[in-house]
Amino acid sequence: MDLTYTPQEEDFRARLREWLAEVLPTLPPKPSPDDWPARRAYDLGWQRALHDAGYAGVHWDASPTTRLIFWEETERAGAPYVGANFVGLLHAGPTIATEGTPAQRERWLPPILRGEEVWCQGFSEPEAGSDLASLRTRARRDGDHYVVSGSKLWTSHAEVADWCELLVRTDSAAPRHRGITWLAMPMDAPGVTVRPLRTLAGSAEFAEMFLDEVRVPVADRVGAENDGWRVTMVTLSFERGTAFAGEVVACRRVLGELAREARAGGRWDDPALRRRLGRLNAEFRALWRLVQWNAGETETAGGGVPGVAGSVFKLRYSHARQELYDTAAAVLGPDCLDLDRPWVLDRLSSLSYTIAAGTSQIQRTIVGERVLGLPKGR
Amino acid sequence: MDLTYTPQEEDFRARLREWLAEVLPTLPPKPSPDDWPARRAYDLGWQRALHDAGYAGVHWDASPTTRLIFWEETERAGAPYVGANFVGLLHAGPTIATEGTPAQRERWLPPILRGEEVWCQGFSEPEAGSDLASLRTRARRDGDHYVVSGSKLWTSHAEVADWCELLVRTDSAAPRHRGITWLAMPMDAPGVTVRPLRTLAGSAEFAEMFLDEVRVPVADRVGAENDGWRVTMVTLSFERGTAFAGEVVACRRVLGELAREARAGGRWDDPALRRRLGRLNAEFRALWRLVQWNAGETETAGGGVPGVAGSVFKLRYSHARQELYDTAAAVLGPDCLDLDRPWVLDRLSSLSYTIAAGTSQIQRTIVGERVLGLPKGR
Amino acid sequence: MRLHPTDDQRALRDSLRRLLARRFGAVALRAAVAGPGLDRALWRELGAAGFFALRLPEADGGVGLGLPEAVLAFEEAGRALLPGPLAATCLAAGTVSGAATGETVVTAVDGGGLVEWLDASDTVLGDASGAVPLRSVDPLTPLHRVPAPASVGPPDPVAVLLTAAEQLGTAARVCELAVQHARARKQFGQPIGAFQAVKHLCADMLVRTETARAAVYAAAVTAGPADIAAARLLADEAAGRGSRDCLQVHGGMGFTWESEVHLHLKRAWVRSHRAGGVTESEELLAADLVAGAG
Amino acid sequence: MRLHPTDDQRALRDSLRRLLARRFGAVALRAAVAGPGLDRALWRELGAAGFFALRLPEADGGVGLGLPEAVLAFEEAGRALLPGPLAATCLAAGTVSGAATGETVVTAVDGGGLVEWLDASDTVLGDASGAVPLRSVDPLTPLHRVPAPASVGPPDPVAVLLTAAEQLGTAARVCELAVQHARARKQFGQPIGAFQAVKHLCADMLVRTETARAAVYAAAVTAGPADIAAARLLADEAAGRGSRDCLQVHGGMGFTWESEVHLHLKRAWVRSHRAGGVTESEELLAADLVAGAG
Repeated sequence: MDLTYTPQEEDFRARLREWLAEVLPTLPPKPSPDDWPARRAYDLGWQRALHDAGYAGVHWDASPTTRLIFWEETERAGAPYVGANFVGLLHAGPTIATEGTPAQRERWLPPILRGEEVWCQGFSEPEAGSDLASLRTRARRDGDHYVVSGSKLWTSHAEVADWCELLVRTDSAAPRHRGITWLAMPMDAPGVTVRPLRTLAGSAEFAEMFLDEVRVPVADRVGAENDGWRVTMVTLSFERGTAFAGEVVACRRVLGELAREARAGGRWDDPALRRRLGRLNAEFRALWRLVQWNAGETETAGGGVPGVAGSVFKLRYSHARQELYDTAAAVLGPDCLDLDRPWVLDRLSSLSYTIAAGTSQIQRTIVGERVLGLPKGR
Repeated sequence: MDLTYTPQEEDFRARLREWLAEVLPTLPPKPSPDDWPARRAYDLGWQRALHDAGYAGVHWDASPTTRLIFWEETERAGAPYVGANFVGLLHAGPTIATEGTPAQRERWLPPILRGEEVWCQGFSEPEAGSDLASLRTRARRDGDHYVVSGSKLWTSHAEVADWCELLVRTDSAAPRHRGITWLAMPMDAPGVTVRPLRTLAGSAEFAEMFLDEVRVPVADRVGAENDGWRVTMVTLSFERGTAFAGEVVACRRVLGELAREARAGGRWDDPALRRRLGRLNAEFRALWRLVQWNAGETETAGGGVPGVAGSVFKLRYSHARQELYDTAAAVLGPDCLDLDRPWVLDRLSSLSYTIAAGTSQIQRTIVGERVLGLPKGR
Repeated sequence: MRLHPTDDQRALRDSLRRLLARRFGAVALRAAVAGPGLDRALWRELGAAGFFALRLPEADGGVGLGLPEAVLAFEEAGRALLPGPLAATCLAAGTVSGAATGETVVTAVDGGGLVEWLDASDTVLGDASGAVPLRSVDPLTPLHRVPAPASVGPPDPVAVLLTAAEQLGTAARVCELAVQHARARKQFGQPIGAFQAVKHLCADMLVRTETARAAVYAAAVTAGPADIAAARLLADEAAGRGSRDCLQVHGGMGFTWESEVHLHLKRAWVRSHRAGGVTESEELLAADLVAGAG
Repeated sequence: MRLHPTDDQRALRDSLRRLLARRFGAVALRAAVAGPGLDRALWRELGAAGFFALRLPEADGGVGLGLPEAVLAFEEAGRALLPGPLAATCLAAGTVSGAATGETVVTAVDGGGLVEWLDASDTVLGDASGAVPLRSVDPLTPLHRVPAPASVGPPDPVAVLLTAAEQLGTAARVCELAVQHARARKQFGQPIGAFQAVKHLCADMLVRTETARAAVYAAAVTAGPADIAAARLLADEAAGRGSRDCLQVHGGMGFTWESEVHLHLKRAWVRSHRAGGVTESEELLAADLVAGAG
């Protein structure tokens, strides 16, 4: 059991911290949430800055502990979020890096790292949510192209994306997980229609995407035809272990703010509320330790259950984050009904945590079957 | 919506209350929990007293509201529990009354009502708990007898019972629910061995029962051969609606005692504990209303979901009762580790509420499928 | 003794449900979300149907019924997500002219300092001076806040009970919505309601709803403060947790702005802050346990 | 940075697990329940294995290791339901003669006024005058209560952490027991662990256990009071709720006196009252949030 960092890691942290202190004050003001082109430019600009300072590849090349330090320090310093770079940096990029041909890697990876191209994810469909493998978007071969038709849902940043990592069905006779193929689709291809999808929080982070006979070159397929499920799964849990480090740091900051707000507002005298905040302190301290644990997990499995990282963390964290913002509502009292007060919108957003990227129900089944070895139901 | 009682019901309540006030002081002292013969005598004596005063048949003949009044008043007055008469009065008796021949009714019912014979239930088996229909105790025909072998579990009052309502498998080739038969077995028959089963609460309320070639006359079969599952189900939910009335009254009394103990001990100043007690007050008030609702449910279904009574009540009540005794532990502080303090043993016993007579998991499936009409899993 | 609604009470409930389905169904609900504002024609129609005057004696032009009927009406309003200061107007029938008929819309300053639908109301009870608008979490409940609300006494128990009835309506409705979705939506080759994880969520929603129903209806009969406080706690829980579970059952589908589910959750949040909030009810019920015990 | 136990630490844990399996396995556990009393031979054997002297410097005859090793040892003790005043004796190694070697059994008066294993101990720390025996809910932990315990300061953080480690052991063990039973027990034609209702109970047990594990191990490294308080809360929850869920998974089988499950629940209850109880930890962690914030 060791919580010390190596001199190299401490050096990385010090240099990163120093650089952040220099660069952050020079950033342009944050764009309005509704100004999509400005947001794209802002997010890409930040990635470019990271790239030029030598931090672009931290997610792909560095050790988990270094990545953890990266997330921790950028969050602490209040640096911009990964934003529009999310899919490129944390999903499509690693997939291409692992499964792509040399030509594909050369074509797509540098623009992601340099902050030049935005990717979005075309996985979910109206009838394929938790059961992603039931996806129906079809692609038929026509010479050296695939012709793709169907619809996708919950595609974030679709309005400003250059590329879409797309899962399509290329063999409808094969078993569900077999006939799926991974394609890189240019978002400006004829036949692609994007419609913003407003969420219950009132924002339009997501979109629906309709595909009508969209032509995608066979050369832009990553991995073999009908092997897309495996190609995707290789990286679907990429970064699960440490990518939440920043969020946990952010939650702990919110928790401190809540306690100070409670003291200022007089509710601190209510022992029930105080103890609830104390419990949340325990909760997020533990989650932070779980992030650290997971960073060490990539090496040989030690104590505890191996492979436990992603789903265990997500189950606990989703619930903790919802409880954090419910507690915020208790601190705010009737003001929790005012969207202009802090944390109120976050409370609405936090409702998706037990659903997005695998519902808590699905996660429990994963933990039960893959970690604990319990049998599948008939 | 009407919470008034008819003049007849009020009259019943008044006469019962008057009679209880007269008779309870004349009862002998309660026997020790470990003295089985004395407990049998005590319980049968109380049933005899009820019989002689005209209250023996209240569970079989009276309206649900009258039964509710009966449970409410006997609990309020601190009358003895149904105890050893439970299976006879509330399960085997009603089954025989509904499904038995005239000769069987004449043979078995009067001794139950008069407090002369004790019945126990031989349903559960080591391998047949939640899945009762998988029971394996076999019975083969031999002339005008069945010859029964197998073992039963969780048989309460087996040590002092005269008769056992026994479910046996008479056709092992038939579908699970078909080849089951209901027999009345005399407990003194050769081949019956009873072994007390100590529970985690340290008591021996229950027993295991081993049956080795026990001969039961075919004449003592209730219902047709292989029709035992239906025979049993007819009355398995008997009294679910109102039999808990007394327990809810008891829980509300405990809650008042807890509040007074908290005031005496200084813990009342803790708002968290106080509000927890306030919530339990709401909970048991609502459960009392649910009992009243269920008493009215036997008439034509009105608002709400019909048939909702048994499982809904049991799910909520089991949880509420466990929360009641957990709250008692919070009131007691470290004294909750002392078995000689009130409520501590009750806390241990309450742990079985989410398991016995159908786990909460099974109840939720029943509510989901039979009340809400959700489909069965594959 | 029969806690179930009588035939007459069910007839009243059914006719109101029909009126609301016709006048405030799925399309009208969406339109109201898109363009907020109180539908005065609907308000008058409700007045004509006796919604606001249920408890007013017939001699005063009312319907001459009691709390049980009012509770059933408010349960329907909650189910339908009917917007407007319903409880305040209902309580003002008989004292504020035109409230009973739906001509006058009445709102009130709540003990916590919030005022619902201030701009759309004709009359406001209580001192709303200096009220500032909030950006309300519920798109169908405009809110103002009074900076320093006058200290008021305990909330009117009838207002508490009518709010509980609305919460009951939400609880029942979200249970229905969850069950409908769980039956229709297929994943992994079967309706998701066939999976125990979903089935049991739905079962727990029903248990909370039916327990709350018994508590609310009984409180309508007895009108006792402790019964009303209990009804409030149970109904608040059934509405709040029910809406969340309904959202969980709906998965991504429930997160769209077009879905009805989040509107129930947000309304349930608004209602849970009315009339002293849940803490006041918990304390009342705690005090009730030791009342008379010296 | 690697929070996992090192190879050396795992070797220490494994050897202690083997010792306890050999000397305090299922048969010995049942015998201890039937005839309570402290096994002094086992106590000395633990002493010889270094259990009580892990943290004592080698110069003082100890093993010269740290809190992490002590935490792993106490996790194993918790797993095995090892009886006796383990933490008190461990803390007394170095000050009470014979404690380190297991010759002397040391107990202590807890802040709440309870004393474990008073009659079986050679030395009692604190003022136990007037102590009266309770009928302990845990058959393997005899308890006395001191009528008016002297007001003591905050509990020793190390005692809190070692208790948390024992709770972690219980949490891990009951999760294992539940999974074993869910795999083996068949109902409705399949192992009950194939039903989501059971599977998800088990998954939640694992989540609580592994989160608590991260908190306990980290607290062993930092020894910070807030980290220790957090470890305590998480481990208490994992042990208490885990034991109950394990009981639920076992159904009737877990309710027999012969089952190991209820012994874990009862021991978890005893431990949760040690060293100030959970409220003290919650308050410490609440204060920590505003510390230094003025």
